[in-house]
Amino acid sequence: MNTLEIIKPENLVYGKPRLMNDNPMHYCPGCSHGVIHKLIAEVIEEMGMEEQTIGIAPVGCAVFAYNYLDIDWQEAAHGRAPALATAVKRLNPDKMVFTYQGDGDLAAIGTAETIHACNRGENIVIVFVNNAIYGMTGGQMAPTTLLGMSTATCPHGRNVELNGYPLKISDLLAQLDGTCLVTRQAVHTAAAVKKAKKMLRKAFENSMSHKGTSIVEFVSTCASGWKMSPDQSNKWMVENMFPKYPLGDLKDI
Amino acid sequence: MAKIKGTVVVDTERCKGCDLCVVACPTDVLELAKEVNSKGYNYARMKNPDECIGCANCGYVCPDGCITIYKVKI
Amino acid sequence: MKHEIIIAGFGGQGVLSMGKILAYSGLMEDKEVAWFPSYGPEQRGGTANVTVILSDDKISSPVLHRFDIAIILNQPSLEKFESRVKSGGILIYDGNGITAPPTRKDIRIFHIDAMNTAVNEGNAKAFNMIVLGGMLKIEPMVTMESVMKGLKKSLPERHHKLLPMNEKAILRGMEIIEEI
Amino acid sequence: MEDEVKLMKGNEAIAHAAIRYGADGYFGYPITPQSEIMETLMDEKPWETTGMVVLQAESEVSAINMVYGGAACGKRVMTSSSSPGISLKQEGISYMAGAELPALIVNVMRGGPGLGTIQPSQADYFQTVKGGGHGDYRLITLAPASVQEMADHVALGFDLAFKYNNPAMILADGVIGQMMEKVILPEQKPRKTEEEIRKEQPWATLGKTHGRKPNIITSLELDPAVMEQNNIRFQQKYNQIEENEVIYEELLCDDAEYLIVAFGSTARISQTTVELARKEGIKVGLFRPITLWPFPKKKLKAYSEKVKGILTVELNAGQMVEDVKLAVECKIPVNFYGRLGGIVPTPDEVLDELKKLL
Repeated sequence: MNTLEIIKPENLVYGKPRLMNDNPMHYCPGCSHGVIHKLIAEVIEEMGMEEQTIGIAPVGCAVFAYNYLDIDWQEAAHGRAPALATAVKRLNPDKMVFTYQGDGDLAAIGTAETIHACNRGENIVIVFVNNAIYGMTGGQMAPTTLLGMSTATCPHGRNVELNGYPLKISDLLAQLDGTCLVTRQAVHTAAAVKKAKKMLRKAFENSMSHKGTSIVEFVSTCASGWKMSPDQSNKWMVENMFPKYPLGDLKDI
Repeated sequence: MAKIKGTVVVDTERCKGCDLCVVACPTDVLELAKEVNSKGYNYARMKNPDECIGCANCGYVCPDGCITIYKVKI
Repeated sequence: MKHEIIIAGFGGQGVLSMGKILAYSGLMEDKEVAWFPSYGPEQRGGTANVTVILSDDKISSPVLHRFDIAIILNQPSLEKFESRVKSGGILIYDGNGITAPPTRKDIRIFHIDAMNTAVNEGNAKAFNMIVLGGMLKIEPMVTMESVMKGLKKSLPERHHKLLPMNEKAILRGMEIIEEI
Repeated sequence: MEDEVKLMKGNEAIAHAAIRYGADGYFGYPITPQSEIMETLMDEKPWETTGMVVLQAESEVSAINMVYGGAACGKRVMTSSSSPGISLKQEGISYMAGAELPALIVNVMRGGPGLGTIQPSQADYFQTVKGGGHGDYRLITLAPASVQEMADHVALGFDLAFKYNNPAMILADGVIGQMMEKVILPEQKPRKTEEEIRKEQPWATLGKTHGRKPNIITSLELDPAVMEQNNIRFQQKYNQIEENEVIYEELLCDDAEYLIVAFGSTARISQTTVELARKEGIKVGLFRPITLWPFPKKKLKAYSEKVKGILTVELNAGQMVEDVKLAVECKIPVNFYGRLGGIVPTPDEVLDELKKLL
């Protein structure tokens, strides 16, 4: 049996989700954003919610997320996505609403919006991509940058006296009564991707059953910002990011 | 005994040659081509098509959604 | 007919609510009314004042320099507003806390011993209604019926049981006001 | 009884009018002298009657971005604040102008700069009509001068915002917000249904229905050629608004030799000044811009042929006076009188100033 004989619709195992369109993504090669976008598309598709979903895009690398998934989107000002999502969900309680935010957007400039949306228990999903660096603006320090890790604005490595500590914001959000699910996932292996998708689905289901705020943090890579190959980035992430940001559920009620 | 045979189709124009699929493949099916696509990326392709078991690991980790996987039981 | 009134005293004396009841009373008689308070961070203590205008015609400025009637409930307010009563106008004050009584000769000055009366009769909270009653005695710009209707409008439902007590206080004020 | 005459503060009138307009949401943060707006809404509990959402946000920044989110769904949403809070909201206002979103923002001005004072001021005129946030945009600006207008401008503001897909602001001050006057509230209108919104605001992000392209609400466009076209489109829209939506009021202007130009609370004060002046035989009229942007420049230019001079009265150091001068193209003397820092002038004071001009 040759290759051409296998390529038939009935033999399909896996492909680009239908909700992800053909627009070429502006992300760098190997960027974790692409996989996370796919997972969101798959979950929305599988839940049959594509006509009921409103996504809120951040400022940062994912600013153009709205160009890649064929759902309705709003583009927020930097850090304000949870405020937008709050209004969208409260005004439309039957819609499925999520924000997609990076570490700068969610854990620096938008900390207040993030914490208060979670504390109010807004019935939204917050997808949090933590790659410990600012990608869009050219690799500056993020609130989640590891100690000793060098970036454009901490070229000698993050230093506690100068920059304080990496912010484990998901741990903080797990303390809030308004959150029902806080989980930390990654997408560096096929197994990790499958597990992450399961938790993402749970998060979206929580939002529809009005259980409170669900946060899915993706510990991610930034090959360009970290100045490594995508594969090296994954290895570096396992060795350096995971000890500080261990994968697993911080809260699941 | 039934054998599983798979194959992958790479959208070579969409591919950015990040190599993550190559690393993820358990049976060493994929490689990056010497040739480049119109954007200048060395795209992924099958070097050992016969080894593919259709596990889709390459597809799962592909950030750009450019891999489609098929499989059959023979 | 138009009445331009300033009510001034300490915060917590019921200055603003006295003005509010007067404004509501005017509303009951289909008059044009404006109620413009001084507002500030202090809810109690400090000085508070409110301008109330009742008029048969449309009211232009809610901010005024001169008044037909000044109701003065503390010394700082007396100092601020005595000179701003129109010639031939009325100044009513409660002597409690007034160290230097008003001196103008071109206006009518009335004294009302409202605070002492309220306290002696065990009803300190109705102090402002006693003062209001005094003013209505001198210048009956609205009927007692309208005042009671206005009072009912301006009080939350749960306080409506206090209406008879307030009415009593207004009538008491009418008795005790005296011209100097 | 729907048309019952009520007595209430300007701030309370805004709240009641919003409910009766069929507004979908209010998002705010307390600040003096406008806190009664949210307090009244919370007390009225419109979520139990009309379904209107009322939410106290964690900051003005968050509140305006909630408004952005709601507006992007095609909903009738609003916020209110006072000067320092409005400064914080400028980010969201600029984004809404850029994304062409309709919304109503209320500014009950207080004296600045900085934390300033809580007393009345009109010092945010420049901020409101000349920019405020970044970028070339305009904010439809209404200046109510009575409690009745506070109520009426809610509907007017929403209607204009939705007509042009542009944020609109009610620019009031502590006098208008805090004073009580008679008001007749509008009749209760139903809130728009989702079907109506989908029809009237086809751009609304309410979920991508089958067959249509995704709706994307954004102010971002990295291609300068496209961004220039966007800006040109905005400017055309602004020109249309300037052409069609100017509102003003004239009092005793027909035979006037002099004009007082004032808006909001100072217009009310100046109204008494005009009455006092007329008693003294001074032929003065009051011209009150109700829309501060679009500014009634054509009408004022026409007056420059008829009157000898203009006195602009404001609670600031001279802001609208610049627009008056531009409007009359310096053909007649334009003078200014203002008080600062929360001091409100009395009609007599303005009369003295007027007499200096004669």
